[in-house]
Amino acid sequence: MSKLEKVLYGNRLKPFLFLVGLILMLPFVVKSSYIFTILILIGIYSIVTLGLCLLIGYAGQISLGHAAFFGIGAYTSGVLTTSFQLSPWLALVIGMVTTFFIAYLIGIPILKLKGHFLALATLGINIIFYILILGLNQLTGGAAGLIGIPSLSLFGLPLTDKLFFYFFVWTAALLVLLLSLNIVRSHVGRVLRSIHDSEIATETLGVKVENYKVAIFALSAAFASLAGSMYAHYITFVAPPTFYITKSILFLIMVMVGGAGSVWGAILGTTVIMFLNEIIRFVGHTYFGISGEVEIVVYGLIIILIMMFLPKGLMHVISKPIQKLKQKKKVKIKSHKDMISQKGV
Amino acid sequence: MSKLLEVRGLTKQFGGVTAVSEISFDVGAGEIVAVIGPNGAGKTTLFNMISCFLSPTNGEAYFKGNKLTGQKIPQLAHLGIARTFQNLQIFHNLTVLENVMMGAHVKLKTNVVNAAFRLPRILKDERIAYDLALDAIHLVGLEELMFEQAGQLSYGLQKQLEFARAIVYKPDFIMLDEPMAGLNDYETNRMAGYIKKLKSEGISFLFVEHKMATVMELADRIIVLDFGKKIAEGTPDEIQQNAKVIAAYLGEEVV
Amino acid sequence: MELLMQYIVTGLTVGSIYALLAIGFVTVYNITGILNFAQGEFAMIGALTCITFVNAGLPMYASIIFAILISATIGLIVERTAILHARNTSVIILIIITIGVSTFLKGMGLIIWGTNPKQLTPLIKMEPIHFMGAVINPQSIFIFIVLLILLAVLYVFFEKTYIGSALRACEKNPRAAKLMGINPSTMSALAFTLAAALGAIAGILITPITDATYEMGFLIGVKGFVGMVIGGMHSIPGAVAGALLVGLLETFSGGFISTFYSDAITFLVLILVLFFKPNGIFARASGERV
Amino acid sequence: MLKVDGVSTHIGKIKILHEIYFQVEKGQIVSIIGANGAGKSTLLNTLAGLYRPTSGTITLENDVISGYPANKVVEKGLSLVPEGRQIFSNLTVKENLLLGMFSKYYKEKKLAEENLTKILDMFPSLKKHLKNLGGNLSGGEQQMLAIGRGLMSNPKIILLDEPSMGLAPKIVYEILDTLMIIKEDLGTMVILVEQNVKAALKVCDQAYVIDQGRIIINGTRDEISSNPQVISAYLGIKSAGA
Amino acid sequence: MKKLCKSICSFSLMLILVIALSACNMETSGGNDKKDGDGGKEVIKIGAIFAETGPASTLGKTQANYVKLIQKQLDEAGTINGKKIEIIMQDYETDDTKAVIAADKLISEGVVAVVGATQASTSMAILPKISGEGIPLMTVAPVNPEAKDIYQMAPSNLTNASLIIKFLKENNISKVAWINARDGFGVEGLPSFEKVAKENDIKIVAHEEFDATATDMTVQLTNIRKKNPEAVIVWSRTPGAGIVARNFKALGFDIPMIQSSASANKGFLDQVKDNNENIYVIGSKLSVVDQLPNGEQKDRLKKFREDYRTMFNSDPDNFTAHAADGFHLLIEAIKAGNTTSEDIHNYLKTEVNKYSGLTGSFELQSDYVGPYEDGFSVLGIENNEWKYYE
Repeated sequence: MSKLEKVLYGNRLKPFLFLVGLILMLPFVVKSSYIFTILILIGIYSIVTLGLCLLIGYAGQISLGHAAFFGIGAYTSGVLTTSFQLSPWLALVIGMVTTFFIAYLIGIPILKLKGHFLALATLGINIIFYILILGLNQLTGGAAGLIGIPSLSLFGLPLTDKLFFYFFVWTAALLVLLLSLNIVRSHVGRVLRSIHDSEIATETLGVKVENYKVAIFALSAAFASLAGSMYAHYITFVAPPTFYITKSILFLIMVMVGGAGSVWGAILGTTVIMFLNEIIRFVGHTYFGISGEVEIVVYGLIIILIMMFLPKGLMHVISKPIQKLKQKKKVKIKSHKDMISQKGV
Repeated sequence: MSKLLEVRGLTKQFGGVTAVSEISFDVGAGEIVAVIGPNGAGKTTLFNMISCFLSPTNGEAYFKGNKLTGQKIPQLAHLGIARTFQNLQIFHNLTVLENVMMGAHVKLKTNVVNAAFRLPRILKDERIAYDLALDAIHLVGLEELMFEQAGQLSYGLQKQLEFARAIVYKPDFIMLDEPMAGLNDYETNRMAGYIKKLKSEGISFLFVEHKMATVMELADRIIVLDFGKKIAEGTPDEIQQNAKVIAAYLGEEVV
Repeated sequence: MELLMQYIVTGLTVGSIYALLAIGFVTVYNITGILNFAQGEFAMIGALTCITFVNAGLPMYASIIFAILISATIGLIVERTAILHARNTSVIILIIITIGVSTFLKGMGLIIWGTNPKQLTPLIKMEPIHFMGAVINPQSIFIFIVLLILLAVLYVFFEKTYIGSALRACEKNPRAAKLMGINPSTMSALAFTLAAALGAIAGILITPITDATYEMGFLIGVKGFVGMVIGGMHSIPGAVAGALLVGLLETFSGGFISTFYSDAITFLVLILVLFFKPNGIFARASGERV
Repeated sequence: MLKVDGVSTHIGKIKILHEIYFQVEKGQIVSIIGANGAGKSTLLNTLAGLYRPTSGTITLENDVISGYPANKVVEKGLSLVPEGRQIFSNLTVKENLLLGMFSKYYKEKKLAEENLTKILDMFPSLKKHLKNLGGNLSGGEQQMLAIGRGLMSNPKIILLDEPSMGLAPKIVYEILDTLMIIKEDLGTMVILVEQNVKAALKVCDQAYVIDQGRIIINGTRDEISSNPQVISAYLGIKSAGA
Repeated sequence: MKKLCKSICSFSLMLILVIALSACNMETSGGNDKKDGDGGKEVIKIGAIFAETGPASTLGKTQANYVKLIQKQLDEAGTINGKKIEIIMQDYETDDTKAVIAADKLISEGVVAVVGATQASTSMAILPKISGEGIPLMTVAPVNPEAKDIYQMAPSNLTNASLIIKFLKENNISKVAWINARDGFGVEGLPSFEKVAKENDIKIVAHEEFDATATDMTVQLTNIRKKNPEAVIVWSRTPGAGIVARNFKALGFDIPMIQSSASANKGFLDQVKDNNENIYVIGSKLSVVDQLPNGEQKDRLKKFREDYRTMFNSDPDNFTAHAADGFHLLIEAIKAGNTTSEDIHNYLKTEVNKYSGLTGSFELQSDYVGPYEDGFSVLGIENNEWKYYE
């Protein structure tokens, strides 16, 4: 990391290493396969929410249709590996590339829309996709779902083992995080945030705003597709309801609860929502003897409360005390500033 | 003096109302031209048409012989035209430094792909943007505030920031929409100083302004609009003597 | 011919269901600028409370009135608690809040009424009418008539009454409205109350055809929403026309192309409309001067 | 009378108004002069309750009105005609006018009719457009409508933010004439914010010059008109050039 | 005020997170303990995965209820061979992903067998996880006949199809139209029926689908009418099933309509109230207990219904019965001294011979999946009640 980068964006190594450490450590603490499944799903969903976070938090564009891209990945992998006996790895890459181009083509007209209209158009895309996978039942298995998707194997090591899959998923998630961080911590990240603040001013500075919006949309779709492929190989079964609007909304909620303003928020939000679901279930069943219905109510209530009182998400709450710590260090930085206000740091 | 900007018969109608009517003028290289006129006279509309934010009902504008009318907005920056806005358009959630670095966009080759994989090009671009931005920040004297969020700055400082962002990539021609509005005398003088300094480096300006003293001091030529029409054009001295201008701009005496 | 007639009749029936939902959407959107994803849930609450009252032995008309009042109260409570706080935040946060409200209300519906579909006997009991070879359900005619009446009443309310003009003023220019002494927050509460009442009416009317379940709201809500966008977000007649169009589009594409893909076709049309005529196909140029 | 006592206003974190003191006596037109961005509009908006002052009080005839939201301030008798007119373009002229007395309409319907007649007498050009949409009026008529709407609630004081913006000189003077009528016939206090300084100084009794959110000069019309600083800064390029 | 709310909000969230972590740890360790000491422990756990909420809850709700009932019965009965049986119920909210999580949770809890899931597609989704651990899965939905390692409590679609064929033949019908909901339940029926119909020379002249949440199926029925079938077969859950029936009546069809077993419940009866001649469903005999000839089957079903009625004040349906059969079979196995998954597998595969369940008799070692058709029959409706034909 160059000095200049440190000056511009602060340190990223520490939180990244913290996360890596956490991921490496967890298998020693957690033994339950139930928790592993949740951790694996958090990894998979994080890949989607990271892309979505770039789109929503940085570029300021809403999407209620990412479950469709998630689904394209899952079904490409599923269909290519079952009906055409392709290597899962190849299918995964084909899925990503296809999704990228589909999203790019869709994005060109759709990202001209703003706010509610964009939300509705992406929602429409999700519904169209849903109907297509139901309708093309020769290929996709229709409503009955697609069974017998093979598990992944890496260098002869079958990833059916939860531990291996856990590491595999999180390696992928960390790579996606790294890519996202690279984007965010570069001129592109600045461009995206500028688009969020003022599209007009950004255009005036010579930025082809449309291209950036579409590129990020397509990229986030490709991430979703990657996650979809992993999902298909992990569960080894896919059925259309998994890719309905409810899932898109779930992704959106994860991003917003974590805090769309930071890529770390995406991972945090995904983790919190996944565990929240389980906790409501667990605490509700064990201590209050309540059943499924109440879960939905509590879930809805929590979403409303978080959006009302913490519209910037949980990341904002967490980063505040950290920032306060940094204030103390500010004196140090001040002297640093003098140094870097000259050229050639 | 060679012509940099040529405006030919620009007209804009909204519904049935003509906001700007048949306006033509030139801006030469290294020249400062001011557009004045009462509120609602069509100055901003004219500005927006030249900078391609509005497409004119009639007429066109040329820059260095290239037709501007019908171009996409981002293209203008690549041609060497920068502009500021009447109601500030800074990026509130970016720091001052990042705001100014955004101005260097046309000099950079960063795109989503090479950024994602952090190719060496990126670090080079960051360096270029940073160095250019520092020059601009030094010019307007915002060094102390480099790492503050732009949204936290006072209005006057935001105005300076927007100016700095516009000049980062050394455009040939800068359009300023009321650059002095809301500035105090000290700030106004400083801003005038920056403009003069850049003029000495051969950059041309077209600006809209209400503060007459500044206009008279800075402008080589003044164009006066009233009700969408150009009612006068000339040097500051000529304009001050022009009876039509006095009537339109100052209002007739109340009987 | 016979088929064509049947498609038209069915299309209008389905369309008027969507239209009833769309009216509520437009009311809230026009006054507050919020797209209320929970609109369908008000239909659910209206329908199920009405059924509960009927089953408890109340007369039909009283049940309907109570159900509408209860839904309106819930609408008001939702606005005062969840929406009021967040009125000035971004579109995306408002979208998520209304989604949260929708989830919450759906859950409450599930707790109170369970999962089984519930029936409501129609107000008018009649045999299906045969008309030019098509079969018309009398309830569809009833829905259509109520739709027209509602259109007329809302037209008079918004265009001819004083409070209606205040609501329209609030929509166009909330700042200036505030300067007139109009409290936009009160108007927003009014809008939600009204929309919830309209939703309840919609729910009660369609239940004899579709039956009521706790999750009946979502899909018809989305379709009503689509109708509203296709027809134009700013006018109630436009939204109703759009919703009827969506109904017809569904049945005709179902009849002539494939019932599998009729929903997909509807949404494809929606995206095309958004792209080419983002203000809706029935939007007229407003008489505004710049 | 209206008394402004040490009012400061922040927008975001930025302090726009710095401890403003001034007052308007009964039957006065007070003019506030200043460059773009000096804080004039912020001052009017603070008075009208659109911004909440961070310190200081505003008193209208023994009634503290600071701290109330705009819709309450109107009820207390202060009416603001905003910059750019802000009429309801989708409503008819009559609806526009009637909305002006929203807070009292249901209590005093009769008064509403009376006021309507009174306003229409004052602005005869609106009479023939009664059923037209506000958005279809000419700029001058829209301004008349905006003022008329502001007067519908029988305010004790009316605030006008740049009524001459974008209007031909002839119409500007018509509007200024109306202000004299408002002052004399209705006895309403007026605060006028105007770019056209010369015109503003013709009608006002008292004027304040505001710069950087502070009142830097105040005085009667004649004092201000002859103040050399004001002359050089606001009263024309002749003196600036000279 | 706002600040307070904010801090309360963030504080409670933090609290939840802490609880979460501790809860997870608790479960982790707890799960392990029990797994280790499986044989010697006092508690035997059986898992249940039902759609208590979500669209499939019309089927899953009573199944979830039944878990409470059987747990109560087990508690009252005391221990079996000195062991207490505990049923762990998971609601998967009609979401396959949640079902998989639930499956993993049950595995972690150390269950010896699992009953579920409500839907066929979900059963397929959880099958690899559960059978991978060697745990028997008793599905309550008619799954794909090719599925292995799964015990099916519901009659297979082939069984259902042959019941329909029998009915059609009795009524001399050879041309039928098929309409189904576009969801996991709806689309499963047709392939089996097509197969059996072909063997019996019955022609399917029309096939239509509708969205599971659609509000009007008139268009589909109009399309069907063009083809002049002699009967219409509907494969859908309620409320869709009821709406089709009503549209069918409104359009004035005068041919029989045969609905799937998903319609054999009170909800459907209410939906088609007063206008229901010519409507038939494939129903479990449970729905017509009172009309059955006296005998052991009648007693069994009657007891089941009464138990359910006393506890929930409503009637169980055949889906409840499928779940009950699943639990009963497992309890039988445990009573026979089998306390591990492997033993239960062996027991089910080798010992269960002509077991008389609530929905028919089972013979799990044969290739035939699901109960025989003796628990089912095509039911008509009379006086708004199910009518049993002998």
